[in-house]
Amino acid sequence: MSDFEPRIVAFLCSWCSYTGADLAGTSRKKYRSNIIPIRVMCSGRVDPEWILKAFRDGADGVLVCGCHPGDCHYINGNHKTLGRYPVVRRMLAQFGIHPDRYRLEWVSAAEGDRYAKVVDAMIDTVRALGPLRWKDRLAAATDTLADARS
Amino acid sequence: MPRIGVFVCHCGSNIGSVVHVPEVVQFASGLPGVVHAAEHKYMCSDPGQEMIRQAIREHGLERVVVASCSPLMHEATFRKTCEEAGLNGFLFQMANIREQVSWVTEDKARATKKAMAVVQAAVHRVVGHVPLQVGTVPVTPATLVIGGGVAGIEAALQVASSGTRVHLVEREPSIGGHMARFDKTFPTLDCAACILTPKMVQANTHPMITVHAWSEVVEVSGFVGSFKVRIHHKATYVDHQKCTGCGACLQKCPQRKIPSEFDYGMMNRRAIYIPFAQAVPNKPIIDREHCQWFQAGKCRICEKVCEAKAIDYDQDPAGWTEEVEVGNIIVASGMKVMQPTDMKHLGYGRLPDVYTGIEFERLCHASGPTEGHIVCKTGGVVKAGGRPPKAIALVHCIGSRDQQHHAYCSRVCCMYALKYAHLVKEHVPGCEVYDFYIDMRCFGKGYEEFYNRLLREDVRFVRGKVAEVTDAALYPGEDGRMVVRVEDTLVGAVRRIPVDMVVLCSALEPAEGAKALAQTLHMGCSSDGFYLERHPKLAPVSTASAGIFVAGCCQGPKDIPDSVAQGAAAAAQALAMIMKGQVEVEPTTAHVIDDLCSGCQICIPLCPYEAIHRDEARRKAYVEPALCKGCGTCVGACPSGALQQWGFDDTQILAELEGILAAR
Amino acid sequence: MRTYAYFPGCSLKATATPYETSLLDVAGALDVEFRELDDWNCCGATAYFSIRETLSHAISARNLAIAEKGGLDLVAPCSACYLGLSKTNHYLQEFPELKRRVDGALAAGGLAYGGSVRVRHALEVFVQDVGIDAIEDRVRKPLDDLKVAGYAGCQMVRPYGFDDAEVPVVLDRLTAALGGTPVDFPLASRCCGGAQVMTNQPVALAMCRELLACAEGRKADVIVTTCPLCHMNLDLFQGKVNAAFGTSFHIPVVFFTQLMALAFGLQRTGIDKNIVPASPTLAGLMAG
Amino acid sequence: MAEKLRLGLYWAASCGGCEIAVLEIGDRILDLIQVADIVFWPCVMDFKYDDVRAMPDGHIDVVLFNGAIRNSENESIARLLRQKCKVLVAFGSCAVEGGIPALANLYALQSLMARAFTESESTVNPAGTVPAPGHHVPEGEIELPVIYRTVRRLQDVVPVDYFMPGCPPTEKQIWAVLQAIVAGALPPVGSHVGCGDRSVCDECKREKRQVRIERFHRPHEIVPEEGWCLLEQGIVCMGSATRSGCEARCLDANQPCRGCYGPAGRSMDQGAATLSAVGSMIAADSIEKAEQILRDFVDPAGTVYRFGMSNSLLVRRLDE
Repeated sequence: MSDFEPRIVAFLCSWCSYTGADLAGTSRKKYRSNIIPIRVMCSGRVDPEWILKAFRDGADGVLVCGCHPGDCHYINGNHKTLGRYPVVRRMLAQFGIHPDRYRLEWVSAAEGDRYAKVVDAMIDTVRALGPLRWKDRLAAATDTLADARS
Repeated sequence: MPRIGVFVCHCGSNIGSVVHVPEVVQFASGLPGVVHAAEHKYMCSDPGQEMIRQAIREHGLERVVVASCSPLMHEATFRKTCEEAGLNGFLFQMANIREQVSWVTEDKARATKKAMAVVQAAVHRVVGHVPLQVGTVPVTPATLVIGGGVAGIEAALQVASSGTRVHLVEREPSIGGHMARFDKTFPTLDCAACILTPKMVQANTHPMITVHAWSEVVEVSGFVGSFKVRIHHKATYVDHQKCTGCGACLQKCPQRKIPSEFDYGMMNRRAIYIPFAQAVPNKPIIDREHCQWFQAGKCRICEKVCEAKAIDYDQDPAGWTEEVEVGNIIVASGMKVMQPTDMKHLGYGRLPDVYTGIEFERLCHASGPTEGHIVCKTGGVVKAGGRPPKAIALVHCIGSRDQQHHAYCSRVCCMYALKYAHLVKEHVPGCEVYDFYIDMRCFGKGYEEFYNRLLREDVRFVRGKVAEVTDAALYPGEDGRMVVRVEDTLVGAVRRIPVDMVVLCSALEPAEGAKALAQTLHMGCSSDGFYLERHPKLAPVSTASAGIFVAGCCQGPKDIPDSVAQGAAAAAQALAMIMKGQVEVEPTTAHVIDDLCSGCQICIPLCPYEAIHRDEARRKAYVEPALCKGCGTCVGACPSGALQQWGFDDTQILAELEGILAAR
Repeated sequence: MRTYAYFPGCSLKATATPYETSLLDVAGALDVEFRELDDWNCCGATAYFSIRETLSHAISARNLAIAEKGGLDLVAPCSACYLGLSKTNHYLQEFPELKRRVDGALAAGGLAYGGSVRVRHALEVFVQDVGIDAIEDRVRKPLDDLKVAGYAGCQMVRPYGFDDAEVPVVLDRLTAALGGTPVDFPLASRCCGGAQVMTNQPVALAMCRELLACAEGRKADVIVTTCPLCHMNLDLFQGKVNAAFGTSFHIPVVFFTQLMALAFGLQRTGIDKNIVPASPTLAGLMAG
Repeated sequence: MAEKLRLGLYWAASCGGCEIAVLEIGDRILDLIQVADIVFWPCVMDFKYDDVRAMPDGHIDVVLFNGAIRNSENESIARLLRQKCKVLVAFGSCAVEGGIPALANLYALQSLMARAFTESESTVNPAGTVPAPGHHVPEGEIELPVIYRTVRRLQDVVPVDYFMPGCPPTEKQIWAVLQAIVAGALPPVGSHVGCGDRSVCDECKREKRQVRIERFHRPHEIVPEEGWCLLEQGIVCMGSATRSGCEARCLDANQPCRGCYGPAGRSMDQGAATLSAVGSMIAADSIEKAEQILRDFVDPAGTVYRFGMSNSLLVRRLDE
């Protein structure tokens, strides 16, 4: 499994975390390339549907980053994000998806270094968990008439 | 499928040396909908932009993707490029392959692969883009300045000098801030009061400036161009319209022993008081907690002696609130000096004659507790006539450059320590001055020269971080004194240096209530709690919140010249907006799809701006575009997808997600 | 009856036997039971941790693993033991790689440690669990006029301690409860020199000298300590300090449990086993 | 007189409630058979599969198919009926979105079998006998359908023309849809019928006070205040994320909406939509606080996919 390259989708709030991720770039912090960001204005915009969709359609991990609680550009948009987080994680576990495949991290605009570390740690975690391959495995766990006849 | 053009930038070698751009261009040209793909050395340059404009015209492009730097950098640039070629700027999407690809990825092949995924995501997303119109709102020609320190005063004066209305709000009874407490200023050693007092008076008497002292901003609503600000005026119990500032009441008040906030408790004030002689406004207030009339129901002496009949015990103790409307806001709320009480090894609060830098400032000040004489305490009390110290320790970096406290440098301590060294040498003949430093940081104009001057003034500079200030004497000469234990890193030995007074140059921290104010203003703080500027180099006094500017120490520790410069810079930005008369607002607001909304009202309490309300007749939610700031939190929460956000529609984000997951 | 697992450590079975006797007597008087840990081993002391990391944590973890079976808080009266056990507890939580190695070592001995043991100092248990009021109630012979320098030492308060690391106050509160007078002792958490007394004696003696000078300067009748090593350095080597520096200190040094035993009016205080004889005030209390 | 309409009704993996719901139309069934022949309804009348097999393709005008696809028999009859009918209606929550049977997707088939046939408290089965697809008995070979590991929707095995959700659909809606069928007034193929386009909140009479949720309760734990939104009282109600059409009957009975009509509006996943709304409403400013409040929200997957597991984005549990 050592050559497994996880595919991670990151939803970053524009004001803190996307800016922090940009700062990681400006400061030339190196992190691994397995993560592709999607910019939203606030982590509160991140709909849990997107997270499930990402897992179903091939993501091995989903990272959501927002401003630290109290620092939200929109006052408390991230409070809504953190309110959804624990229950979504618990539900993922019920579906057999390791909750660590979905992480919520606070990254401020000043924390480029932290963003790089968060990303690398996330990649390590997901790499250790192995590929999710949801669609393939779902297809494999779905019986059809042909299976029944054979 | 709309006709899409993709433009990939090399950014000199910034992208091109890591990401194999031609490969990305080739990949992009094979994506569905892409009818044209091209590269350029510098896409943001005039020729680069011209290339895009031409391609839009020649290929009839209906959507544009530019893969280059961060959208936070050049989204506006390329939107404009599109507009110039007749394409709505929102039919454009930016793929960030610099900050989040080439600069952060070591391996070139991986970087190229990631760049392709990012481009693919943008191409998928842009298909679903719809034209949007940037709106404009008029700007109310008035500015709110929060904080009446030197930065705020400067900002207020500059804005007002154009004939624009300024509301200057100060929570203390007087404007002046920390600088009003200073004796001398480094490196010129000019008298702080002599240069500040005229500015304070000028601000107070300026016809376009309303000074709201003893007041706080409690609520800010609205948005850039027209903020509605609620200013809470604390009760003064003195009618400042009638008060002539004669001072008779101050003399007669029988409550004499109230520790003065202005002098950090080292002097006393009365229950009716002005904080210091040059205070502006120079009108007293009554401290209800300590006033005999309020506490014991007798006295009313101040009322008797007031010829102007200005004393008003019947003022509402809750104070009163007024609302003003302004077009923009300058935050100059300053800092506070760290109290080193939890650094017990340094003896602050435990041993006598250990002071913070700002307390020592008052000790040097002619109107301070010792009338400007640098003397030890007498019977535990700071007062004139005490014994002069034979040796003083100036200890740098208390809480600054210290992982246990603040990682940052407080920027002013080296210089004010040098100033103190000079003042001690000047005021206390024969007194030894030990200056314990880690590094001397004398970066400003004339600062290094000042340091050189002090090197010749017989100050003992010891390079080392002080381990302990103790009263445990061990050797002769230590009895009854304090001993500074330090590793002298230049000598390479641990030293015990007996002194009689210790000045802890403690860190500058975000002001009390800085966080709450940030929340009131909906602006961000960096991890150390100072307000976050929009760009550390190129937008140092703007913030992420349109129409809100920062100046002075609330943005980070700085000295007087820098604070004044920022105050003036913020004023220039505020004025530019007011002179133009209008500002643009992003159209990426939330909106309700009427047919899908059931009026479940889950969204309504989620909006911090109260932009959503329920249309009772139609039993549906309605988003007021002028109030919506476009966070999309309500959209994320809407359980039926009836709320959507322009520019961040579910379909657009999901297309972007599909683009990412389709890659490889 | 409060019950704890008890880790005596080597010193209490050898050089500091009066500490153990007084500790157990005082515990009895306060209705506290210390159940000695079955088959315990040396905590590794301080130095071993810097030399063989895995091994030192493994032997320390062995004690914790044994204690975990009993499910009780583990009380260590010696500050070095307290520090060593606490350190292992923290390190195993913080460093998964170390924990993996230590787990391997424990498994080889048929043991496992889940990380649930709370390591407590004996002083902490008396003052926090039993409580100052209960201690005060048990006093039969108040330590009237006895001026006590409360010397917490470094290992009990840093970095995992329960008292302020720079200005410890618990010993002073205990002294006051016993009827004595705590003196201002600014060096309360300064190092005594520790094991340097064996390897680099001049350094250790200089450090002891500072402590003794400070106590004498503050007119203390007695220094009270929480650690066998501090006790040994200040008591046993007091003469050597005098010889080395030409001083003439004669300050008795006692364990806090000995002071408690004295104030409780218990028979065995063990103070007579000290090298430095009791000062007049202390001797008076012992006689009375 | 034009030829009478030919109707078929079938139940796959379901409880039978949908059949009863059809009978709820009462006497009006007599009006129905004036204009329609029921050519296949095994629950009510004696039909054989071979009767259907003998019909020409497209013979039946409309089939109301209820129940999820749980085993090979369900699937093969779904395929057969698809072939023999012109219009196939997924009737009731199980056919539309998996329904209660699809909660089994949270478990592995072996554990379900073990629970059902050996472990359950009311079972006496010392031999550990479990059903097997083929079995030899003295009379010859008997065959049972093969039970599938994953419960699916009707539309997962055959193309479906209309979706009529509800557990069960209400009598009023059934009659309205039957009338539309008879009148030939069905909406475009692919539509949902017998339901609304908004969410249950649209029909719910309870008032909102726009408060945040401080703690959760299960319905049996508290007596909710009359007239006040149950979700705001901390009872997980899926009304806001659930398609309307039921007239909020459960809410009228002081019970929260369990979501049987499936996702509302543009939502792709009813469960995620519910969690997003509910999570946004809790009074927490830290993850710890949120965890503490959400602790009492038990069994999230089983709650928010009570009826919609097969219709969800993830469909089932897959152990890593």
